[in-house]
Amino acid sequence: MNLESLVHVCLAGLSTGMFIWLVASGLTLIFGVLGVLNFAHGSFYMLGAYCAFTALKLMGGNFWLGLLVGPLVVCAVGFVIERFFLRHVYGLELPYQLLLTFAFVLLFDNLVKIIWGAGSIGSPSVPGLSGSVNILGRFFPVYNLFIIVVGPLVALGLWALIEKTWYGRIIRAASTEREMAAAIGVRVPALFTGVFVFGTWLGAVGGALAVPYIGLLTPGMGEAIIIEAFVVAVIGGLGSLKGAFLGALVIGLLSSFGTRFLPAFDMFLTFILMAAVLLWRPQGFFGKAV
Amino acid sequence: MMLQVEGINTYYRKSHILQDVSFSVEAGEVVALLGRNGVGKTTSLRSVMGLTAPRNGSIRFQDREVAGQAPYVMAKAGMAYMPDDLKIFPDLTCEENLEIARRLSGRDGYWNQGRVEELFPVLGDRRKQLGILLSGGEKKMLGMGRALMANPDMILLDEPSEGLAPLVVDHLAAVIEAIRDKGITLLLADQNLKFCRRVCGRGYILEKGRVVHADTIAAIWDDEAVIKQYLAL
Amino acid sequence: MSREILKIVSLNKAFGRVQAAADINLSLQEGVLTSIIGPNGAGKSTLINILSGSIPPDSGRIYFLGTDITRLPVHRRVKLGLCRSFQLVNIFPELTVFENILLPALAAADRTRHLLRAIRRETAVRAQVAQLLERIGLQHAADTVASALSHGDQRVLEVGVALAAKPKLLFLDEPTAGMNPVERVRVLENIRELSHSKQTTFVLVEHDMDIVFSLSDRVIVLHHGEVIGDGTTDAVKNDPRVREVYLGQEVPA
Amino acid sequence: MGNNGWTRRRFIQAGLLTTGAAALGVGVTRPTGLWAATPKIKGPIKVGYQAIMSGTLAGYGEFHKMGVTLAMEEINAGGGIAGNKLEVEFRDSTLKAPEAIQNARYFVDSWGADFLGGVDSSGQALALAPVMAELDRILIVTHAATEKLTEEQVFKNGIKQIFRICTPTYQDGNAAAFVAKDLPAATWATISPKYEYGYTCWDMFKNTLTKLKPGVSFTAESWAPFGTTDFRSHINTILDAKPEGLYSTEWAGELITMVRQAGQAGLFKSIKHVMFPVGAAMDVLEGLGADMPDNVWISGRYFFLYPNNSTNNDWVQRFRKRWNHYPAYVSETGYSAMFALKKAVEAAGSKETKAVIQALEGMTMDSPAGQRVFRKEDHQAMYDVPWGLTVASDKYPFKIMGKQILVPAKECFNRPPFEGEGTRPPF
Amino acid sequence: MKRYAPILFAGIALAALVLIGLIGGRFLIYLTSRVMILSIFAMGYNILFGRTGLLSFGHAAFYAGGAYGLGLFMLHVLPHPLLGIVVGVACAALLAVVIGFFCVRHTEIYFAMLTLAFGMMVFSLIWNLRDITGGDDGLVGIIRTPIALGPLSIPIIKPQSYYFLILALLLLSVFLIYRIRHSPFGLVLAGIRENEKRVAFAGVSLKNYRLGAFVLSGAFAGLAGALGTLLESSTSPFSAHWSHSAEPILVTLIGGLQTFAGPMVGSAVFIVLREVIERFTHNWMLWFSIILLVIIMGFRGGIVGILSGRRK
Repeated sequence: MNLESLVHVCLAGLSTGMFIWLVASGLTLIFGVLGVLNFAHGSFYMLGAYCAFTALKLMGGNFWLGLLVGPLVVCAVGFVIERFFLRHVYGLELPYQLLLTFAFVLLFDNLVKIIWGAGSIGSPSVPGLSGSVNILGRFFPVYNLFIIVVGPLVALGLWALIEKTWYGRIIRAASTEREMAAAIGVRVPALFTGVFVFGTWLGAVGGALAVPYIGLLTPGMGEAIIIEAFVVAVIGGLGSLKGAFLGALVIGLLSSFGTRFLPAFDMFLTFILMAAVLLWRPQGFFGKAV
Repeated sequence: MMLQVEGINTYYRKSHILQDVSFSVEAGEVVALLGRNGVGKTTSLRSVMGLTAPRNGSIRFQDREVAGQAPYVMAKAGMAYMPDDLKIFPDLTCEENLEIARRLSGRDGYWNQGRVEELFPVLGDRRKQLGILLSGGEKKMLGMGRALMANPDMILLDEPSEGLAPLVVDHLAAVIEAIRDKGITLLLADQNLKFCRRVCGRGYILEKGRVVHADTIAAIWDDEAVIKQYLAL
Repeated sequence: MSREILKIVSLNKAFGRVQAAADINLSLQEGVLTSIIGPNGAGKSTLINILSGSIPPDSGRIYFLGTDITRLPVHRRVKLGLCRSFQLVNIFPELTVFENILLPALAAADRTRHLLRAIRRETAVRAQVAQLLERIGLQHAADTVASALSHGDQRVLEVGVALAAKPKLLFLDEPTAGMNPVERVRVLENIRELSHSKQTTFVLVEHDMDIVFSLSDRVIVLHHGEVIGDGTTDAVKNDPRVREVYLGQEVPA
Repeated sequence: MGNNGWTRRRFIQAGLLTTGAAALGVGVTRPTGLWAATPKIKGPIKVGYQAIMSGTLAGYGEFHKMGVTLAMEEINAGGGIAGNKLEVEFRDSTLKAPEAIQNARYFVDSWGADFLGGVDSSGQALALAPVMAELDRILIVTHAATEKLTEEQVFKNGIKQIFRICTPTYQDGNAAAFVAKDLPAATWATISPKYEYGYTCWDMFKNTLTKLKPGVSFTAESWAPFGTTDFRSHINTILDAKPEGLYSTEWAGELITMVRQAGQAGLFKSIKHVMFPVGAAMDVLEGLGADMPDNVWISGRYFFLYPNNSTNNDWVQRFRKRWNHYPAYVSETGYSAMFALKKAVEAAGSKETKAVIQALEGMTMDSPAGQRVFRKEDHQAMYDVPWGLTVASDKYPFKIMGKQILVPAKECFNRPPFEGEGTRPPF
Repeated sequence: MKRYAPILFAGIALAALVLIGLIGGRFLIYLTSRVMILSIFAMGYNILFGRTGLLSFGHAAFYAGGAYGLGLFMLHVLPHPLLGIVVGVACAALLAVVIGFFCVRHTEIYFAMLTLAFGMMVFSLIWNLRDITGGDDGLVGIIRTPIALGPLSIPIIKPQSYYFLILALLLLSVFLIYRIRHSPFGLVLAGIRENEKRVAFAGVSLKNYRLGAFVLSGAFAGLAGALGTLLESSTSPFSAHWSHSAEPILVTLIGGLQTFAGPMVGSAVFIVLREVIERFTHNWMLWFSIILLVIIMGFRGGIVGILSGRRK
């Protein structure tokens, strides 16, 4: 093993982790505030990718414009789901919520196939971020460096939003004492819709950003990521953004180093980690004690 | 008339909790809803606040029909509510708990951080403490303070005296008088008739979801038959 | 002097900066009806939670009939004969009243491990349950789903569920709150009777001073996690410290 | 509001009950078709075709469909099979064996299929074999590549109802070794799928290359689980080992992702000899476009520019005209499977399973991929697919095969009885 | 009259099942076999889910435990289906003891996530222990040899005769689960669902009884897995995948969560519905998801709940 390998495995792990973080952040936010474990979050990721792709095609191939517009379309989908479906199951038990969001997974997987076709679609390159840079004699894509920067920025932004702003304070209040927040004047249903749509947006942006990284769009691309995002959200502590960020880093680096240095590495290790964390600290790294 | 409730019926899931409940509160009055646990006192307050909408009947607040309005509408219209379990926001500091109520209500007036801390000095000491770390007594004061911060026209208090040592109940009575003197109307649900006698003018007795008796508190206090039959004393 | 049923040695518990139990040393005697009083937050609930096994103490020891139970889980304590009721209604809402009592009764009779035996055939236990239902006055509601009972009846059932485990020592947390006078008298009669027959030793947590002073043989006053008063009802009523922090002028001396 | 909610819910309930009842009614009253199969050719020839139509590989189902549909249209336009119309019904196989088995049983027992085709997953093909024996219908496998299907199920276990029209793992493993032996690379490494297909091909490649060129060594293996979207760590493993050659049986979307990420990491600059046994698949070539590096060895189960004869070129034209696509390899195998059935049924003069098996065994047929012969022993179709080096072309918006090497199937496909050293290439 | 309705329905259902076995076409027999196997899986699962109130996301692991237990036993030890089933059930139960030991420490979402993690570990193990499990190809060629009982030999190679073995085991399962439900043990499980704190204060060890429910439901999952493997003559790692764990949940909610017949009715509806949808359209997922949405938004008591007039 040499230094260049170590650095590159590290970089690979960081970029993987930041991707999972982008998806897990929305999942965690929605769980933390609304208390809903949203299976369909992977679908938002997939829809984000496809919508950004279409927006890009319609608007002359500008990646950034696609990134801007695509996820907004997905937000409309998120709005409809929250407003007309999820809202009616908040009071119900966990299985009903899971089943409802699971139904949307099936629905969107199939809709994507109908709208965009069953085959995979190659991704466009990103102007300005398409090359690779030489780091210690080995090449690393600029785009991945960009993601490694974007991830922490998103984390910082979310932290500032929750901890430092007026809306953050309302969100913190409403996430713990829903009724009392309503009784002091918070429009809780509207707030929840807003948070859900925002979480949807985060997932969709994750998807839009993932396309140049994975290199193609496929129907069903959300299913692999949702399990990883679940794992990250769980080991970080369900509902804790700080924990999800750390969890994503751990999972990213674990899979990167595991793949490189433990030939038998598999998701087996990931799930052992998840089980161990649950047994040792069910509240995860940063979750509140249960 | 500050609040007029007429013939409301409220359900929780399939149970018919409130059956044709009517009561009214004049501006500046302190009125008590009396009765044992589970007779519908809390649900009455929740119905007024909009947390559990009545299926029918009328609720008029400052001469506006408000039955079925969302709680946030009630809050902005000048109604404040302190639940029996207080529901202090655990992730917010004492100060933030107060401030958020003031800002959300959008109402200015006599009550502000300083005046509330004057009334409950302990809240000043705990200003930066997270809600989750407060003791039971501190939470109760914060709950009252938070209701005041909205500068409401009327406050609904659920079980204000519950769990307080007899000594502290004395203090609470004084606080409620002070609040009333600042022009706020109060409706409280309580089981402690002794306490109610000190602060309330009138009272309604509930039993099995119905109002079974209404009179001045003084009259109720003297009516042993009513107390024996309906009140847990 | 009767047998010592529970012994608490330098028990401590803190939640953050709040000291909920501060070096508590107590000894409870069999058959002595004891009440614990004190303002909210004095540590009454914490003490019951620690003694019944819901939360572990930070330090200290608890002995039940001479056995160290400090680290025993809840169900093992119940098996030894130490049980409790709850302040809020804490029953099985979707089971019938009969089943609510049957479950702890079966557990007390060690019959719950039977996988394939029909519950109909547990005649001995069923007879006991019917007896208990009659005793607490709920025999008419045996087949009613518990959540459909009135609040007062649910409170009565709550006490019945606790009694069904046939405890030697039973903590009752505000047993009569929310009951109407008829129910209240029935439950208090039961408590008094069982206590006198020495089947069960009761420890009450109560706010209602009338009940406390009419029923108790011994009263313990807690404040900020400390025992500040302990003795017969009269002794406690006249304790200046107790009057200062808790009773005020409310209770005539 | 409360009232509205009630009526709406009632409305939905009523609606679902009606639809459900109607749907069930149709399901029950449809003929089960147990008696549909008759010894003589009568009525339409029915083929039940299953392929993956959901999830990340759903594109392959579409490719299958295009080829099969085109064949059906052409056969029916040309008078059908021995005068009978060809009917095809498609079903989603997913990747789960029980689904494939239910599909097969539906096709035969309920819909009345005379023949079956399709199947992408090796595991499904293996699980289907005994079912085909029980149902006694011919299944022509058009994509699943495991050699166990033909060697064990057909040859050893004697399940004669299975035929395979596509190339098996030999083409991906053994044939690659024949090409690799002439390359100036003495050390090889692999990034391959972490499942049987990947393991098998790499083993074949290693064994055959070692025999052909003693002294080569294999320095690194990195196995990527199904659904991998991030190959960067695998690529680092390979770069650290510094092999002269890279062999990878990644396929479909995962190959696209891997090639992209390998290109970004500069892998193709440091490793000169790269072989992708399924790199000539159209979805990969089109998906990568200019991102597919030049001078990489690719092959597949069919490549649309080989053989360069009129049969193939005309077919590609017709296919383009019909679908506005270049034919993927499963489009060709699906298409040819229909024509194989046509030829066999017409030769047998019957659609009875036993007779058609006899007709198929040893049958030679012309197909877009060239001449195919169904080997009698294991029912494997023998035909040649070239290996070639990628090169850009003015005519196509993707890379095609430039320099081509043909390793004849006869030389690299294992031979019966499939056991012992002598049965494995080089013979 | 209303009291006898369930008995009447059960009688009709049993008669229908026997009739299908006697005169049904091969596909109908196969499909009904699958319905019965899924019923066993779901009914066993419901001991944990409906009765005890624990949502497991890893029950496919026990299905696979039964499947691979039977498969390996039949392939390598003794080709005796009945013994194979016993071995499969034992494997599943053993696996459930080990996994359950860890999982029953938590409840609700933590329990669900823990079972998901262990289930996926089993999936991963099956996928990777190629030499034993055949990797992703799975175990194939598990033939339904005749059941040898002393001098008696019962052939089950024909789908029809195997159908009656499944039916017999389904009836046995229904009987056992019914008895468990109405036993003191079953009452404790219901108590755990309703109020686990109270159960502890009745002197019952929560962990032990949760584990008991877990192992029982795991054993039934193993029975389903063993029967499924014999039906398909093969098994694959997907039998342990989390998406397979979702099936009994789906089926139970469709049929009715806290009803006895719910899982069976749900299984029939699930399999028949999917088969029917597939005959109309290749977009079965779309239509199935729409039906699911309708059930969740409007039919929450499940089919049995609606039929028996209970609403949630």
